[in-house]
Amino acid sequence: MTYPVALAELIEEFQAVDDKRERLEMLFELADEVVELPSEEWNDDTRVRGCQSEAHVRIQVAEGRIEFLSAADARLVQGLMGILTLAIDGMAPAQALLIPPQFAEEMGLLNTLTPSRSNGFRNMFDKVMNEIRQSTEG
Amino acid sequence: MTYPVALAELIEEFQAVDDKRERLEMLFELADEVVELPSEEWNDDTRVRGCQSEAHVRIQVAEGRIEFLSAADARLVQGLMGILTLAIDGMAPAQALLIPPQFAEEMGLLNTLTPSRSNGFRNMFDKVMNEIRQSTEG
Amino acid sequence: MSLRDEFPILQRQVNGHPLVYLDNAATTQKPQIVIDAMNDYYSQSNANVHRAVHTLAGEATEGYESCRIKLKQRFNAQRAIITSGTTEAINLVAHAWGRANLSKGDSIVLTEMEHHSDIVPWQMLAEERGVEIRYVPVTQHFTLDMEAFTHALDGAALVCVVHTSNVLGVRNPLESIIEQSHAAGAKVLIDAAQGVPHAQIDFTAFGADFMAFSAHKMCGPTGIGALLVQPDVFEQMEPFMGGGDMIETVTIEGSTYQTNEHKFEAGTPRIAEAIGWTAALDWMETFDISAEHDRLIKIASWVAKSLRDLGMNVYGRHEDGDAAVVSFLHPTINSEDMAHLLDARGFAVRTGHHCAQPLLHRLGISGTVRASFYIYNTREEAEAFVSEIKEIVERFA
Amino acid sequence: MSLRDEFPILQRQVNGHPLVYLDNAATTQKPQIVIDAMNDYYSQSNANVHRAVHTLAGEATEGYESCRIKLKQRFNAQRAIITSGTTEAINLVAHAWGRANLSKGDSIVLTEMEHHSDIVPWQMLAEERGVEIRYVPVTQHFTLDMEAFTHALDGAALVCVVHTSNVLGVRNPLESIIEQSHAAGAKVLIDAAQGVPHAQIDFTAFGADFMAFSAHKMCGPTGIGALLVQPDVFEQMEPFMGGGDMIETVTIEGSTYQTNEHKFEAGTPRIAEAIGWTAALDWMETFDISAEHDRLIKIASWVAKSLRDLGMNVYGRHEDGDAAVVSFLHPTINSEDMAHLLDARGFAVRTGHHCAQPLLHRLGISGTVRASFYIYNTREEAEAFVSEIKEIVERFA
Ligand SMILES: Cc1ncc(COP(=O)(O)O)c(C=O)c1O
Ligand SMILES: Cc1ncc(COP(=O)(O)O)c(C=O)c1O
Repeated sequence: MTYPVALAELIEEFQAVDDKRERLEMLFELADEVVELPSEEWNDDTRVRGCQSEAHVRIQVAEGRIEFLSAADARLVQGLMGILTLAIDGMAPAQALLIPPQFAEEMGLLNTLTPSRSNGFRNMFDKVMNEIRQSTEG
Repeated sequence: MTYPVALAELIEEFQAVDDKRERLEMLFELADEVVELPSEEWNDDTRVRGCQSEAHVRIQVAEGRIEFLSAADARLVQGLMGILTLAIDGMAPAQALLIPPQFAEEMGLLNTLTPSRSNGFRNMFDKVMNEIRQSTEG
Repeated sequence: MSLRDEFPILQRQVNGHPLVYLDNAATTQKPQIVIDAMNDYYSQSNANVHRAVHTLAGEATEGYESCRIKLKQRFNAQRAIITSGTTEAINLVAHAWGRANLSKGDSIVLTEMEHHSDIVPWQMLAEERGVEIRYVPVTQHFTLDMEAFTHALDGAALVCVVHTSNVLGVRNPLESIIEQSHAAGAKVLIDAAQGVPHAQIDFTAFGADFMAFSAHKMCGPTGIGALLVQPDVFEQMEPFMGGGDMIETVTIEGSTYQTNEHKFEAGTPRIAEAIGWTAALDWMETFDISAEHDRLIKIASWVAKSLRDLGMNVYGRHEDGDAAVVSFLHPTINSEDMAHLLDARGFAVRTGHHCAQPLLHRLGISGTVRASFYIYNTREEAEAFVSEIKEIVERFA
Repeated sequence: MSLRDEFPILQRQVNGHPLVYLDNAATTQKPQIVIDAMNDYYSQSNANVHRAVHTLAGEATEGYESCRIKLKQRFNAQRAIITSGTTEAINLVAHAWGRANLSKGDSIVLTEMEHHSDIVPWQMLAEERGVEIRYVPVTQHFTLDMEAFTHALDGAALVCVVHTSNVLGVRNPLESIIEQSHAAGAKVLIDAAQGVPHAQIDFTAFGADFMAFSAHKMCGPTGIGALLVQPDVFEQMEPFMGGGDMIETVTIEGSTYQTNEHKFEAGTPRIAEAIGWTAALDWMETFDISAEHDRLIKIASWVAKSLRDLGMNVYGRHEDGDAAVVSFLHPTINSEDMAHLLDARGFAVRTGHHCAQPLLHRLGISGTVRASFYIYNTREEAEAFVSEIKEIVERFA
């Protein structure tokens, strides 16, 4: 299994950095990549469970391409969403479904983050992948 | 506070012995000193609480002298009763009440014995002293 | 390094003699690796778990939750609730499942072979809710009366049975008990406190609904144990104790609860203990538990025969599959005296009712002397034990 | 050797920086002497307690029971039940005393300042038994509304109140609460989880009926805590969990119970933990806790002021007698981001609702960042903490 180019590059960049503060700053910057989910859509359907603070995601597929909308309270979570945006936004669903969930670990992010945060990330990833799967089935 | 002569001698004898097996054998021999409480009198009134096995004691005072009757399942407990018999049987109540409870510790018996056993011994000692006290008040 | 060398306490002298620890059914000893794991936690990673961001809290949470993952793996279970031990695990079932699912008219099947921890919680529930308790008798062969069991099962809602008796070492015919109980529509709780230390049980294949056990009887620390639960029954459980992280939200109007195991783990959990237990579970995979079990039951069976030859009454049958527990009484030497004489020579055995008074009542006795063997015990220790008893009998009978 | 040197974890680096541990309200660190005590137990004396004759069991029993003796001495209490922590202690009161003494028509007074562990058990009891719960509000000065308290007391059977808030650090006016409650005929339970680490309380003079606390918040191990009970109220308590040594006799007809604390300590107890806690309690007598407390509240009050100067909202008043807990929020920096940035430089703080959702609801927020100080924290650490926050604010606000 291989990563999409954007993601592969990010993984390398993160791996090159040892300092947690630096990695956090890189992550915060990636928050800018997020395609914002409007606050009217922050509801139970879009909520990611297991996060310490509010986090919402929604997938829509238009013309065979994924649109990934997301929003969160914490900049750190927005950063994680930014990574996922870079990875899957605009991609074909079938291709996105091939992305292995381990990339956050490979980026050293699951060491930076705590288990509860990592679970939150894993829940977000699973929710996104589930919605993509449903969209291809529906 | 000083111990009655018989008890003081016993304390010395036990203190001279290091080996637990030997001390147990000495204790077992002291079981012979017990003035047996008849089994008809093994009841809740005479029972010593907190012992692993059955143990019963009764005090009667005749002509100003203590008579100490006792009985137990375990030879070890009988031995403890034997020591108490040597210490108080035939003694005047007022004098018996002066005996400090620490003698079993000084004999090295509370090291030989376990806390539950020591509690049992302490309960026996307290029960006996209580009955002596009551007999002098009654 | 031999397995014995891994246990620091086994190097100890007791009353001037090398310790021969034969009180394993009460609690087992801990290898250095388990002691070290807790040490390391307290020296390096101590923090409160869950809902925290800092590094230590992350390490502590990972350590705590890895115990759950390990339990699920080893026992092939989908739900593993961490408790303070077997006793709390069974009380948890009585409260969280029993009070939510049983009421007047229902009945629970227990056996006379149960430990108090699998009797008293049910008696309390019975008294509170008017539930009926039926006791399966023990035969003179030290086994459950299976005809009576079948009879007792009629209309029962729950069957609670000990995997292996802590007094007799007898392993019950659990496969048949579980199958019959389920056929009759009853749930099954297994008290595996003495089973789990001697066998690797596949909880899902085994098929029981609940299984309770303690870490301290399998080389783990005190203060921790587990309840395994099948997923469908898990959904039928209401919260037991309240507070701490078992909630989703708390308002003054009321609270909502977590939906996973945390729902039943109120308050700061047993973090160091979970880390120690994980080390013990890992360590137990370094040897073949079933081979050890075979070796031990052979030793126990030889000890039982030797003691009978010395005139003892021995309670148990010591067949393959049973645990290496030898309960005995001498016709004239008081059991407490016996235990003290043994202790004087370094042998640790237990006396008394072993928290199984109904069983002893059935056997017509009030206590036994019990020698129980575990993986670090050797044939030589068993031989020394039998000779010591021989000497005691010759001298004190 | 300085006090800090006694704590191995304080020598640790986190993310390349020396650890500055400011999560003490969640759990405290352990001095080497406490770790060693548990080590020694497992390496030299490990055995199950009570009803046993052999030497190790004697040592283990003495170790376990010495914890109770120590608790009774330190807190001048006549009854000390050993539990798994504050949460279990409060649940024990709800079950053992609450269910036996409260019923429909009775009411319990709680406060909005309570930890979930002192809310949820009562909500469960209320739901089961139709008992009413009244909540005393918290004022904008972060204190209990004492007028509302007096009002709520009317006809109440039980008052449950936190000694010191784990979010605000505010110590409640307990003397007046206890006096008024008793005058109104209500029993009083004090949740002293945050009180006991900072003060030596004389339970008998204090006059509360129940007091609950945890070892892990006062340099002791995880998995253990205590409930102190006045003797008259102790007699009103029915058993909670069943099994193990809490019984006097068990027959298939029913059971009778012990009359001392063992009645509430079902199953193999927390032996190693009790030994570790005893060591911690002994160790706490090597310094002047009230002087330490004064030093810490001065630090906290300085931190609170400095954070306000940096534009933070700070929740609490930090007066003498309060605990050294500083809860704060930045107007724009998310608290989780703040905690991660702090962790990157070695500072351990906690974020979230701190298991006190009703209090946060009253404050109109959903969480805070909380820095909590303990005996090994220094003025220098506090200064480094404030500078780090300053840098974060400058860079990320
Ligand atoms: C005020 C208060 N009460 C109760 C508790 C619960 O203590 P534990 O989790 O040790 O049971 C805590 C600890 O978080 C607390 O701060
Ligand atoms: C068969 C059985 N059940 C239950 C228990 C209770 O275990 P714990 O005391 O660890 O809760 C024991 C241990 O004595 C046991 O042997």
